[in-house]
Amino acid sequence: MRRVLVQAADFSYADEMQTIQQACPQAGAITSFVGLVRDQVGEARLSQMVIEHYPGMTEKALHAIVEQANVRWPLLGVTLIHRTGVLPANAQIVLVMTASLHRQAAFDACAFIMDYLKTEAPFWKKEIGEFGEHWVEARASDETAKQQWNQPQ
Amino acid sequence: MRRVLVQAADFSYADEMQTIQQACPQAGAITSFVGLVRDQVGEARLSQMVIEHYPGMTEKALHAIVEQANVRWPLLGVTLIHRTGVLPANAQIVLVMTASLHRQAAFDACAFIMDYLKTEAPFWKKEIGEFGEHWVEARASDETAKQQWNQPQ
Amino acid sequence: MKITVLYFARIKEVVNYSSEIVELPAQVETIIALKAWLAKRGEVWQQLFHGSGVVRAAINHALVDDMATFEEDDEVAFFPPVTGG
Amino acid sequence: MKITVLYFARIKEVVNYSSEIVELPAQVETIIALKAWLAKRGEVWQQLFHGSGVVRAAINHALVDDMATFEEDDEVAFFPPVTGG
Repeated sequence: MRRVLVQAADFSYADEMQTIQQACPQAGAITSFVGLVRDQVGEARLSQMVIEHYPGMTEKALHAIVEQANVRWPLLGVTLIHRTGVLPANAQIVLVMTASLHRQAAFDACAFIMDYLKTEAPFWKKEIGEFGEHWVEARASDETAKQQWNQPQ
Repeated sequence: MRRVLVQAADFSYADEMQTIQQACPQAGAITSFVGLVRDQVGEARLSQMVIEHYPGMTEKALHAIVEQANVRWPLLGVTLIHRTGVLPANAQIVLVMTASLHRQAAFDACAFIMDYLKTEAPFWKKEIGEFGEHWVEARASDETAKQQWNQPQ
Repeated sequence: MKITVLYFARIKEVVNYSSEIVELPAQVETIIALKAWLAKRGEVWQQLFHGSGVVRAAINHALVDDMATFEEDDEVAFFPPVTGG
Repeated sequence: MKITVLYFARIKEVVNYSSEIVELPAQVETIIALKAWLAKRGEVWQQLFHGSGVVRAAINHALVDDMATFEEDDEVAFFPPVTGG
């Protein structure tokens, strides 16, 4: 089971968990990640986050990342949902769920998908708040995190 | 926020996600793990899993593991729920949720808690199915996984 | 000295006890001495503590190794390696 | 040759275009040549492509580096390092 969605609407954590559990009755382990809009940037209050993306490329990039994860680990199911548009503070941005027989594959694949998404999927965040508005800068640590998957284990 | 429960009742993934999100408005990342009763053992169908534990010690062990995770990583919240008693195939066994500002701490703390729980918390599983019944054997790989947290990073 | 001994999981089924209060001779005050003392109860106990299976121990809810010592009224538990999660 | 060029995020705001169709001279067929050609449009474009900020490129939805080549009717996109998740 592979479920990849790019959408403005919020996702239901409970529904997605039920979907992946029902699709993967052999799963012994499901790891999930939820990325959220923080309500502060430093000391200043954030009111909104705008997420822009590159329609067409985004979907291809996400499918390619999920495909790589499936090649690397014995996954029974993957769900990947990323929201776009204008989101309020504390809103959910991204959901990754990986189901496997055992926990190690589920944990590693979930972290891998997030590390690649952070550096290869064409999304851009703008933060709006007491500080005015600014585009979020890419973090060098995200590139480093991705590189670590290419080192000999 | 720390929420540690040992209970026979099932847990609601949605409720727990809402609880940790509301308790940690600054969280940018929440990693979760759900352990499930597999419906097969090898080729044979599993009908029930019985989880025995050591009341009193179990709670202490789980709190100690969560405390260690809090010392190692800047966590905003942790939820840890483990069920006991008789569970059917596909039932949820364990839930770990870790909330942090950034994803690396949330991922590492969640995996750490599971690795320590697997080797230090006094739970024992018995599988019942077409194959008869047997106690689950401890896996050497779980001990190895725990040891890796003690190596220099 | 008098202590409480608990047994869990496969070990509980093997010895057919879940808990008991035992009165120990003076020199039995470590886990390893307690194992040796219990092993003398018969074939099943001998197999359990001197066989190939791993038996873990806790004193008052804390995991301990064979050389750990306990005191009057302590709670000692024996169980197989844990398999939760 | 004729290609479509897209701009995203901060870059879209700086150049004030989200997309355009451009007719290129024959020798402009790599990302680096396209950057140099666009940079000649003026100060803002010069700053964008020859300043200190990183500009990433994609051809037909695939991330590419500066030496990548494109063809007639391809879709080329310029954007800052991505920040999703």
